[in-house]
Amino acid sequence: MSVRVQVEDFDIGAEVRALTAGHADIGAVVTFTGTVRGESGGKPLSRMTLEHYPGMTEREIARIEAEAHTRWPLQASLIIHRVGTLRPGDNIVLVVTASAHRHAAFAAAEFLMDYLKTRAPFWKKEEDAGGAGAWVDARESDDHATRRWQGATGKG
Amino acid sequence: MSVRVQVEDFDIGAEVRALTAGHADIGAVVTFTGTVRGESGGKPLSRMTLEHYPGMTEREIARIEAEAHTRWPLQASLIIHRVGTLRPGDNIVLVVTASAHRHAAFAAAEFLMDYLKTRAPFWKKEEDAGGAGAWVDARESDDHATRRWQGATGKG
Amino acid sequence: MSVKIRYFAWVREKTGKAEEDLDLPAEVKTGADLIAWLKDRGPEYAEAFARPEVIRVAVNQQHVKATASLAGAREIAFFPPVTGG
Amino acid sequence: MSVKIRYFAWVREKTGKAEEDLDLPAEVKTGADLIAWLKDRGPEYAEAFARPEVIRVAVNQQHVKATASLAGAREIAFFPPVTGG
Repeated sequence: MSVRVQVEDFDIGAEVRALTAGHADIGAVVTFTGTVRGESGGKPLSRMTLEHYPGMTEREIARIEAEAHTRWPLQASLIIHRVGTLRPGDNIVLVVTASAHRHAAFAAAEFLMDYLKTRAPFWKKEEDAGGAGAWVDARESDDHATRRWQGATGKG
Repeated sequence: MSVRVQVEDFDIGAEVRALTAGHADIGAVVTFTGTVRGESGGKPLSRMTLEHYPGMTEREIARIEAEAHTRWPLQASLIIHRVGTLRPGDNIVLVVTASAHRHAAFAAAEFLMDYLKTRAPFWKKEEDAGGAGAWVDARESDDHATRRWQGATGKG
Repeated sequence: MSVKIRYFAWVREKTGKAEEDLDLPAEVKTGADLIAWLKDRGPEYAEAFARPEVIRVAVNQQHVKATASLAGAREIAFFPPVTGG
Repeated sequence: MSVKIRYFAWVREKTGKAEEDLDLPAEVKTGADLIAWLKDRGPEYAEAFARPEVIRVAVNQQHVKATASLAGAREIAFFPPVTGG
Protein backbone atom coordinates (compact mmCIF):
# COMPACT_ATOMS: atom_id res chain seq x y z
CA MET A 1 0.00 0.00 0.00
CA SER A 2 1.36 3.38 -0.91
CA VAL A 3 0.05 6.96 -0.97
CA ARG A 4 1.77 10.00 -2.46
CA VAL A 5 0.62 13.60 -2.73
CA GLN A 6 3.04 15.39 -5.01
CA VAL A 7 3.55 18.28 -7.42
CA GLU A 8 5.47 16.14 -9.92
CA ASP A 9 3.91 14.19 -12.77
CA PHE A 10 3.92 10.38 -12.77
CA ASP A 11 4.56 7.68 -15.38
CA ILE A 12 1.89 4.97 -15.36
CA GLY A 13 4.12 2.27 -16.83
CA ALA A 14 6.98 2.90 -14.41
CA GLU A 15 4.63 2.98 -11.41
CA VAL A 16 2.98 -0.30 -12.40
CA ARG A 17 6.36 -1.96 -12.95
CA ALA A 18 7.61 -0.82 -9.54
CA LEU A 19 4.41 -1.90 -7.81
CA THR A 20 4.22 -5.36 -9.32
CA ALA A 21 7.92 -6.25 -9.45
CA GLY A 22 8.64 -9.56 -7.74
CA HIS A 23 4.96 -10.49 -7.39
CA ALA A 24 4.16 -13.79 -9.08
CA ASP A 25 0.68 -13.85 -7.52
CA ILE A 26 -0.77 -10.94 -9.52
CA GLY A 27 -2.94 -11.68 -12.53
CA ALA A 28 -4.75 -8.38 -12.96
CA VAL A 29 -3.63 -4.76 -12.71
CA VAL A 30 -6.10 -1.91 -13.12
CA THR A 31 -5.02 1.71 -13.37
CA PHE A 32 -7.18 4.80 -13.31
CA THR A 33 -5.72 8.10 -14.45
CA GLY A 34 -7.64 11.33 -14.04
CA THR A 35 -6.60 14.12 -16.39
CA VAL A 36 -7.42 17.81 -16.78
CA ARG A 37 -10.00 18.42 -19.48
CA GLY A 38 -9.76 21.45 -21.75
CA GLU A 39 -13.17 22.76 -20.88
CA SER A 40 -15.36 23.07 -17.82
CA GLY A 41 -19.07 23.71 -17.95
CA GLY A 42 -18.81 24.48 -21.67
CA LYS A 43 -16.09 27.13 -21.25
CA PRO A 44 -12.42 26.69 -22.20
CA LEU A 45 -10.16 26.06 -19.24
CA SER A 46 -6.67 27.51 -19.22
CA ARG A 47 -5.41 25.99 -15.97
CA MET A 48 -6.45 24.73 -12.56
CA THR A 49 -4.93 24.74 -9.11
CA LEU A 50 -5.32 21.87 -6.66
CA GLU A 51 -5.13 22.63 -2.95
CA HIS A 52 -4.97 19.96 -0.25
CA TYR A 53 -4.81 19.61 3.53
CA PRO A 54 -1.28 18.38 4.23
CA GLY A 55 -1.34 15.59 6.75
CA MET A 56 -5.05 14.96 6.70
CA THR A 57 -5.08 14.24 2.96
CA GLU A 58 -2.44 11.52 3.16
CA ARG A 59 -4.06 10.01 6.24
CA GLU A 60 -7.53 10.04 4.70
CA ILE A 61 -6.31 8.37 1.50
CA ALA A 62 -4.36 5.75 3.46
CA ARG A 63 -7.50 4.98 5.47
CA ILE A 64 -9.53 4.53 2.28
CA GLU A 65 -6.79 2.37 0.76
CA ALA A 66 -6.71 0.14 3.86
CA GLU A 67 -10.47 -0.22 3.62
CA ALA A 68 -10.16 -1.35 -0.01
CA HIS A 69 -7.72 -4.05 1.14
CA THR A 70 -10.24 -5.34 3.67
CA ARG A 71 -12.99 -5.45 1.02
CA TRP A 72 -11.09 -7.10 -1.83
CA PRO A 73 -8.13 -9.50 -2.03
CA LEU A 74 -5.49 -7.08 -3.32
CA GLN A 75 -1.80 -7.91 -3.70
CA ALA A 76 -0.77 -4.26 -4.06
CA SER A 77 -2.16 -0.76 -4.51
CA LEU A 78 -0.90 2.74 -5.14
CA ILE A 79 -2.52 6.16 -5.06
CA ILE A 80 -0.80 9.29 -6.36
CA HIS A 81 -2.59 12.64 -6.29
CA ARG A 82 -0.99 15.77 -7.73
CA VAL A 83 -1.37 19.24 -6.24
CA GLY A 84 -0.44 22.70 -7.51
CA THR A 85 -1.08 24.21 -10.92
CA LEU A 86 -2.12 21.89 -13.76
CA ARG A 87 -3.05 22.48 -17.41
CA PRO A 88 -5.38 20.70 -19.82
CA GLY A 89 -4.06 17.24 -20.63
CA ASP A 90 -2.02 17.04 -17.42
CA ASN A 91 -2.40 14.06 -15.12
CA ILE A 92 -4.19 14.70 -11.81
CA VAL A 93 -4.53 11.37 -10.08
CA LEU A 94 -3.37 7.77 -10.47
CA VAL A 95 -4.91 4.75 -8.77
CA VAL A 96 -3.39 1.30 -9.31
CA THR A 97 -4.83 -1.92 -7.93
CA ALA A 98 -3.35 -5.39 -8.36
CA SER A 99 -5.09 -8.65 -7.58
CA ALA A 100 -5.09 -12.29 -8.59
CA HIS A 101 -8.39 -11.73 -10.40
CA ARG A 102 -9.75 -8.92 -12.51
CA HIS A 103 -13.07 -8.26 -10.80
CA ALA A 104 -11.39 -7.43 -7.49
CA ALA A 105 -8.90 -5.10 -9.19
CA PHE A 106 -11.65 -3.28 -11.12
CA ALA A 107 -13.98 -2.94 -8.13
CA ALA A 108 -11.24 -1.71 -5.80
CA ALA A 109 -10.01 0.91 -8.28
CA GLU A 110 -13.52 2.24 -8.81
CA PHE A 111 -14.16 2.27 -5.05
CA LEU A 112 -10.95 4.21 -4.42
CA MET A 113 -11.78 6.79 -7.09
CA ASP A 114 -15.32 7.30 -5.79
CA TYR A 115 -13.95 7.94 -2.31
CA LEU A 116 -11.12 10.18 -3.52
CA LYS A 117 -13.73 12.35 -5.21
CA THR A 118 -15.90 12.71 -2.11
CA ARG A 119 -13.80 12.25 1.03
CA ALA A 120 -10.17 13.18 0.39
CA PRO A 121 -9.50 16.86 1.17
CA PHE A 122 -8.63 18.31 -2.23
CA TRP A 123 -10.11 21.43 -3.77
CA LYS A 124 -9.94 22.49 -7.40
CA LYS A 125 -9.90 26.09 -8.59
CA GLU A 126 -10.35 26.51 -12.32
CA GLU A 127 -9.15 29.46 -14.38
CA ASP A 128 -10.58 30.39 -17.76
CA ALA A 129 -8.64 32.04 -20.60
CA GLY A 130 -9.19 35.48 -19.10
CA GLY A 131 -7.65 34.44 -15.80
CA ALA A 132 -10.96 34.46 -13.92
CA GLY A 133 -10.90 31.73 -11.29
CA ALA A 134 -13.73 29.75 -9.72
CA TRP A 135 -13.73 26.97 -7.13
CA VAL A 136 -15.28 23.77 -8.42
CA ASP A 137 -18.52 22.76 -6.71
CA ALA A 138 -18.86 19.22 -5.42
CA ARG A 139 -20.92 17.04 -7.76
CA GLU A 140 -24.07 15.38 -6.49
CA SER A 141 -23.37 12.38 -8.73
CA ASP A 142 -20.04 11.77 -6.99
CA ASP A 143 -21.76 11.54 -3.63
CA HIS A 144 -24.19 9.03 -5.11
CA ALA A 145 -21.29 7.02 -6.49
CA THR A 146 -19.73 6.80 -3.03
CA ARG A 147 -22.94 5.87 -1.27
CA ARG A 148 -23.37 2.76 -3.41
CA TRP A 149 -20.33 1.25 -1.63
CA GLN A 150 -21.87 1.70 1.80
CA GLY A 151 -23.33 -1.61 2.83
CA ALA A 152 -21.68 -3.39 -0.10
CA THR A 153 -20.90 -6.98 0.76
CA GLY A 154 -17.14 -6.95 0.70
CA LYS A 155 -15.41 -9.48 -1.51
CA GLY A 156 -16.45 -8.61 -5.05
CA MET B 1 -9.97 2.45 -31.84
CA SER B 2 -7.04 0.15 -32.20
CA VAL B 3 -6.43 -3.60 -31.93
CA ARG B 4 -3.08 -5.38 -31.95
CA VAL B 5 -2.23 -9.06 -31.59
CA GLN B 6 1.51 -9.34 -31.10
CA VAL B 7 4.37 -11.39 -29.70
CA GLU B 8 6.14 -8.31 -28.28
CA ASP B 9 5.61 -6.89 -24.81
CA PHE B 10 3.96 -3.47 -24.33
CA ASP B 11 4.61 -0.45 -22.11
CA ILE B 12 1.45 0.79 -20.41
CA GLY B 13 2.68 4.37 -19.96
CA ALA B 14 3.83 4.74 -23.55
CA GLU B 15 0.59 3.25 -24.90
CA VAL B 16 -1.55 5.59 -22.80
CA ARG B 17 0.51 8.61 -23.85
CA ALA B 18 0.20 7.71 -27.54
CA LEU B 19 -3.53 7.04 -27.24
CA THR B 20 -4.42 10.26 -25.41
CA ALA B 21 -1.97 12.67 -27.10
CA GLY B 22 -3.77 15.71 -28.49
CA HIS B 23 -7.07 14.90 -26.78
CA ALA B 24 -8.23 17.72 -24.49
CA ASP B 25 -11.62 16.05 -24.02
CA ILE B 26 -10.41 13.08 -21.97
CA GLY B 27 -10.81 13.20 -18.21
CA ALA B 28 -10.50 9.52 -17.33
CA VAL B 29 -8.23 6.74 -18.58
CA VAL B 30 -8.60 3.18 -17.34
CA THR B 31 -6.11 0.44 -18.14
CA PHE B 32 -6.39 -3.24 -17.47
CA THR B 33 -3.29 -5.41 -17.68
CA GLY B 34 -3.55 -9.17 -17.45
CA THR B 35 -0.35 -10.91 -16.35
CA VAL B 36 0.83 -14.50 -16.05
CA ARG B 37 0.58 -15.81 -12.51
CA GLY B 38 3.22 -18.12 -11.08
CA GLU B 39 0.80 -20.88 -10.27
CA SER B 40 -2.26 -22.48 -11.76
CA GLY B 41 -4.66 -24.65 -9.83
CA GLY B 42 -2.22 -24.75 -6.91
CA LYS B 43 0.72 -25.99 -9.00
CA PRO B 44 3.74 -23.89 -10.01
CA LEU B 45 3.62 -22.71 -13.61
CA SER B 46 6.83 -22.50 -15.61
CA ARG B 47 5.44 -21.02 -18.82
CA MET B 48 2.38 -20.79 -21.02
CA THR B 49 1.74 -20.58 -24.73
CA LEU B 50 -1.03 -18.51 -26.24
CA GLU B 51 -2.47 -19.58 -29.58
CA HIS B 52 -4.88 -17.48 -31.62
CA TYR B 53 -6.86 -17.57 -34.86
CA PRO B 54 -5.12 -15.05 -37.11
CA GLY B 55 -7.68 -12.90 -38.86
CA MET B 56 -10.69 -13.94 -36.83
CA THR B 57 -9.09 -12.84 -33.56
CA GLU B 58 -8.42 -9.29 -34.72
CA ARG B 59 -11.86 -9.04 -36.32
CA GLU B 60 -13.61 -10.38 -33.25
CA ILE B 61 -11.80 -7.94 -30.93
CA ALA B 62 -12.49 -5.01 -33.27
CA ARG B 63 -16.19 -5.93 -33.27
CA ILE B 64 -16.27 -6.00 -29.46
CA GLU B 65 -14.39 -2.71 -29.30
CA ALA B 66 -16.88 -1.08 -31.68
CA GLU B 67 -19.71 -2.34 -29.51
CA ALA B 68 -18.11 -0.73 -26.44
CA HIS B 69 -18.05 2.57 -28.33
CA THR B 70 -21.77 2.31 -29.03
CA ARG B 71 -22.52 1.57 -25.36
CA TRP B 72 -20.34 4.21 -23.69
CA PRO B 73 -19.08 7.65 -24.75
CA LEU B 74 -15.41 6.81 -25.32
CA GLN B 75 -12.84 9.18 -26.79
CA ALA B 76 -10.32 6.43 -27.46
CA SER B 77 -9.59 2.78 -26.81
CA LEU B 78 -6.82 0.27 -27.37
CA ILE B 79 -6.58 -3.49 -27.04
CA ILE B 80 -3.28 -5.38 -27.22
CA HIS B 81 -3.19 -9.14 -26.78
CA ARG B 82 0.06 -11.05 -26.79
CA VAL B 83 0.53 -14.52 -28.30
CA GLY B 84 3.38 -17.02 -28.13
CA THR B 85 5.31 -18.21 -25.10
CA LEU B 86 4.97 -16.24 -21.85
CA ARG B 87 6.40 -16.71 -18.37
CA PRO B 88 5.15 -15.81 -14.86
CA GLY B 89 5.04 -12.04 -14.43
CA ASP B 90 4.82 -11.40 -18.18
CA ASN B 91 2.07 -9.19 -19.57
CA ILE B 92 -0.67 -10.98 -21.53
CA VAL B 93 -3.27 -8.37 -22.42
CA LEU B 94 -3.74 -4.60 -22.23
CA VAL B 95 -7.07 -2.80 -22.48
CA VAL B 96 -7.16 1.01 -22.39
CA THR B 97 -10.34 3.09 -22.40
CA ALA B 98 -10.52 6.87 -22.35
CA SER B 99 -13.63 8.94 -21.70
CA ALA B 100 -14.68 12.32 -20.36
CA HIS B 101 -15.95 10.60 -17.21
CA ARG B 102 -14.65 7.78 -15.09
CA HIS B 103 -17.72 5.54 -14.92
CA ALA B 104 -17.81 5.10 -18.70
CA ALA B 105 -14.08 4.33 -18.82
CA PHE B 106 -14.34 1.75 -16.01
CA ALA B 107 -17.45 0.05 -17.40
CA ALA B 108 -16.08 -0.16 -20.95
CA ALA B 109 -12.76 -1.64 -19.80
CA GLU B 110 -14.52 -4.28 -17.72
CA PHE B 111 -16.91 -5.06 -20.57
CA LEU B 112 -14.01 -5.49 -23.01
CA MET B 113 -12.14 -7.80 -20.65
CA ASP B 114 -15.22 -9.95 -20.01
CA TYR B 115 -15.69 -10.39 -23.75
CA LEU B 116 -12.00 -10.99 -24.45
CA LYS B 117 -12.15 -13.85 -21.95
CA THR B 118 -15.17 -15.49 -23.51
CA ARG B 119 -15.41 -14.58 -27.20
CA ALA B 120 -11.99 -13.75 -28.64
CA PRO B 121 -10.32 -16.85 -30.11
CA PHE B 122 -7.31 -17.32 -27.85
CA TRP B 123 -6.26 -20.54 -26.18
CA LYS B 124 -3.82 -20.96 -23.32
CA LYS B 125 -1.63 -23.98 -22.78
CA GLU B 126 0.14 -24.08 -19.43
CA GLU B 127 3.36 -25.93 -18.68
CA ASP B 128 4.46 -26.95 -15.19
CA ALA B 129 8.07 -27.23 -14.01
CA GLY B 130 8.37 -30.75 -15.44
CA GLY B 131 7.36 -29.56 -18.90
CA ALA B 132 3.94 -31.23 -18.79
CA GLY B 133 1.46 -29.11 -20.71
CA ALA B 134 -2.30 -28.76 -20.32
CA TRP B 135 -4.81 -26.63 -22.17
CA VAL B 136 -6.71 -24.27 -19.88
CA ASP B 137 -10.41 -24.99 -19.54
CA ALA B 138 -12.87 -22.15 -20.02
CA ARG B 139 -14.13 -20.79 -16.72
CA GLU B 140 -17.82 -20.85 -15.99
CA SER B 141 -17.44 -17.58 -14.04
CA ASP B 142 -16.14 -15.82 -17.15
CA ASP B 143 -19.24 -16.79 -19.08
CA HIS B 144 -21.38 -15.43 -16.25
CA ALA B 145 -19.40 -12.18 -16.33
CA THR B 146 -20.11 -11.77 -20.02
CA ARG B 147 -23.79 -12.58 -19.76
CA ARG B 148 -24.39 -9.71 -17.35
CA TRP B 149 -23.70 -7.27 -20.21
CA GLN B 150 -26.39 -8.81 -22.38
CA GLY B 151 -29.45 -6.64 -22.08
CA ALA B 152 -27.48 -3.96 -20.19
CA THR B 153 -28.91 -0.52 -20.84
CA GLY B 154 -26.07 1.07 -22.74
CA LYS B 155 -24.78 4.34 -21.36
CA GLY B 156 -23.34 3.49 -17.94
CA MET C 1 -16.43 -27.62 -53.62
CA SER C 2 -13.25 -27.42 -51.58
CA VAL C 3 -13.43 -25.81 -48.18
CA LYS C 4 -10.57 -24.88 -45.86
CA ILE C 5 -10.92 -26.60 -42.48
CA ARG C 6 -8.87 -25.17 -39.57
CA TYR C 7 -8.19 -26.68 -36.16
CA PHE C 8 -6.96 -24.89 -33.06
CA ALA C 9 -5.55 -25.73 -29.61
CA TRP C 10 -6.13 -29.34 -28.55
CA VAL C 11 -8.35 -30.01 -31.59
CA ARG C 12 -5.30 -29.17 -33.72
CA GLU C 13 -3.03 -31.32 -31.56
CA LYS C 14 -5.37 -34.30 -31.72
CA THR C 15 -6.07 -34.16 -35.46
CA GLY C 16 -2.35 -33.61 -35.98
CA LYS C 17 -2.88 -30.77 -38.43
CA ALA C 18 -3.57 -27.04 -38.35
CA GLU C 19 -5.60 -26.96 -41.55
CA GLU C 20 -6.57 -28.91 -44.62
CA ASP C 21 -8.65 -28.42 -47.75
CA LEU C 22 -11.50 -30.89 -48.07
CA ASP C 23 -14.28 -31.54 -50.56
CA LEU C 24 -17.42 -31.93 -48.49
CA PRO C 25 -20.18 -34.29 -49.61
CA ALA C 26 -23.63 -32.83 -50.21
CA GLU C 27 -25.10 -34.43 -47.08
CA VAL C 28 -22.80 -32.32 -44.82
CA LYS C 29 -25.05 -29.31 -44.25
CA THR C 30 -24.08 -28.14 -40.71
CA GLY C 31 -21.09 -28.01 -38.39
CA ALA C 32 -22.50 -30.98 -36.50
CA ASP C 33 -22.79 -32.93 -39.78
CA LEU C 34 -19.17 -32.06 -40.58
CA ILE C 35 -17.98 -33.22 -37.16
CA ALA C 36 -19.78 -36.55 -37.61
CA TRP C 37 -18.27 -36.93 -41.09
CA LEU C 38 -14.75 -36.04 -39.90
CA LYS C 39 -14.94 -38.60 -37.08
CA ASP C 40 -15.06 -41.35 -39.72
CA ARG C 41 -11.84 -40.17 -41.35
CA GLY C 42 -9.58 -41.85 -38.80
CA PRO C 43 -8.83 -42.46 -35.12
CA GLU C 44 -7.12 -39.07 -34.67
CA TYR C 45 -10.34 -37.33 -35.80
CA ALA C 46 -12.45 -39.67 -33.69
CA GLU C 47 -10.41 -38.63 -30.65
CA ALA C 48 -10.39 -34.89 -31.48
CA PHE C 49 -14.17 -34.89 -31.84
CA ALA C 50 -14.97 -37.46 -29.13
CA ARG C 51 -16.93 -34.80 -27.18
CA PRO C 52 -18.58 -32.71 -29.91
CA GLU C 53 -20.56 -30.77 -27.30
CA VAL C 54 -17.41 -28.89 -26.21
CA ILE C 55 -16.26 -28.07 -29.75
CA ARG C 56 -16.88 -24.53 -30.99
CA VAL C 57 -17.45 -23.78 -34.67
CA ALA C 58 -16.62 -20.71 -36.75
CA VAL C 59 -17.67 -20.27 -40.36
CA ASN C 60 -15.83 -17.68 -42.42
CA GLN C 61 -14.22 -16.50 -39.15
CA GLN C 62 -17.49 -15.92 -37.33
CA HIS C 63 -18.82 -17.88 -34.35
CA VAL C 64 -21.83 -20.02 -35.32
CA LYS C 65 -23.86 -22.72 -33.67
CA ALA C 66 -23.04 -26.31 -34.62
CA THR C 67 -26.53 -26.56 -36.05
CA ALA C 68 -26.12 -23.54 -38.37
CA SER C 69 -25.95 -24.12 -42.13
CA LEU C 70 -22.56 -24.31 -43.80
CA ALA C 71 -23.93 -22.83 -47.03
CA GLY C 72 -21.44 -20.29 -48.38
CA ALA C 73 -18.63 -21.53 -46.14
CA ARG C 74 -15.14 -20.96 -47.51
CA GLU C 75 -13.37 -21.53 -44.18
CA ILE C 76 -14.62 -23.63 -41.27
CA ALA C 77 -12.78 -23.75 -37.93
CA PHE C 78 -13.11 -26.09 -34.94
CA PHE C 79 -11.71 -25.23 -31.52
CA PRO C 80 -12.29 -25.60 -27.77
CA PRO C 81 -13.96 -22.86 -25.71
CA VAL C 82 -11.69 -19.80 -25.76
CA THR C 83 -9.48 -18.89 -22.81
CA GLY C 84 -7.95 -15.52 -23.66
CA GLY C 85 -7.09 -12.54 -21.53
CA MET D 1 -6.65 26.74 25.66
CA SER D 2 -5.24 27.73 22.28
CA VAL D 3 -6.43 25.76 19.25
CA LYS D 4 -5.07 25.88 15.69
CA ILE D 5 -7.81 26.85 13.23
CA ARG D 6 -7.15 26.10 9.51
CA TYR D 7 -9.07 27.32 6.47
CA PHE D 8 -8.95 25.84 2.97
CA ALA D 9 -10.07 26.79 -0.56
CA TRP D 10 -12.57 29.64 -0.68
CA VAL D 11 -12.96 29.66 3.10
CA ARG D 12 -9.24 30.50 3.26
CA GLU D 13 -9.59 33.14 0.54
CA LYS D 14 -12.53 34.82 2.27
CA THR D 15 -11.07 34.83 5.78
CA GLY D 16 -7.80 36.02 4.25
CA LYS D 17 -5.71 33.56 6.22
CA ALA D 18 -4.66 29.90 6.01
CA GLU D 19 -4.50 29.37 9.76
CA GLU D 20 -4.47 31.06 13.14
CA ASP D 21 -4.20 30.11 16.80
CA LEU D 22 -7.23 31.12 18.86
CA ASP D 23 -8.30 30.82 22.48
CA LEU D 24 -11.87 29.56 22.35
CA PRO D 25 -14.35 30.62 25.02
CA ALA D 26 -15.97 27.90 27.08
CA GLU D 27 -19.36 28.30 25.40
CA VAL D 28 -17.93 27.15 22.04
CA LYS D 29 -18.59 23.41 22.31
CA THR D 30 -19.17 22.34 18.66
CA GLY D 31 -18.07 23.21 15.16
CA ALA D 32 -21.36 25.02 14.64
CA ASP D 33 -20.75 27.05 17.83
CA LEU D 34 -17.28 27.93 16.54
CA ILE D 35 -18.65 29.06 13.17
CA ALA D 36 -21.19 31.31 14.92
CA TRP D 37 -18.46 32.72 17.15
CA LEU D 38 -16.07 33.31 14.22
CA LYS D 39 -18.75 35.17 12.26
CA ASP D 40 -18.67 37.89 14.93
CA ARG D 41 -14.94 38.45 14.51
CA GLY D 42 -15.27 40.61 11.39
CA PRO D 43 -16.89 41.00 7.97
CA GLU D 44 -14.36 38.66 6.29
CA TYR D 45 -15.43 35.85 8.65
CA ALA D 46 -19.08 36.76 8.24
CA GLU D 47 -18.67 36.33 4.48
CA ALA D 48 -16.62 33.14 4.70
CA PHE D 49 -19.27 31.53 6.93
CA ALA D 50 -22.35 33.15 5.37
CA ARG D 51 -23.64 29.68 4.39
CA PRO D 52 -22.58 27.44 7.27
CA GLU D 53 -24.54 24.51 5.81
CA VAL D 54 -21.96 24.09 3.02
CA ILE D 55 -18.95 24.29 5.34
CA ARG D 56 -17.24 21.01 6.25
CA VAL D 57 -15.46 20.55 9.58
CA ALA D 58 -12.45 18.42 10.51
CA VAL D 59 -11.18 18.02 14.08
CA ASN D 60 -7.63 16.76 14.55
CA GLN D 61 -7.63 15.98 10.80
CA GLN D 62 -10.74 13.83 10.84
CA HIS D 63 -14.08 14.64 9.25
CA VAL D 64 -16.75 15.38 11.90
CA LYS D 65 -20.28 16.70 11.86
CA ALA D 66 -20.72 20.37 12.71
CA THR D 67 -22.70 19.28 15.75
CA ALA D 68 -19.89 17.07 17.11
CA SER D 69 -18.07 18.10 20.28
CA LEU D 70 -14.77 19.97 20.01
CA ALA D 71 -13.51 18.45 23.26
CA GLY D 72 -9.87 17.44 22.84
CA ALA D 73 -9.48 19.47 19.63
CA ARG D 74 -5.93 20.63 18.91
CA GLU D 75 -6.58 21.48 15.26
CA ILE D 76 -9.90 22.45 13.70
CA ALA D 77 -10.31 22.95 9.95
CA PHE D 78 -13.08 24.52 7.87
CA PHE D 79 -13.43 23.94 4.15
CA PRO D 80 -15.95 23.53 1.31
CA PRO D 81 -17.05 20.10 0.07
CA VAL D 82 -14.04 18.36 -1.42
CA THR D 83 -13.50 18.14 -5.19
CA GLY D 84 -10.47 15.89 -5.70
CA GLY D 85 -9.62 13.32 -8.34
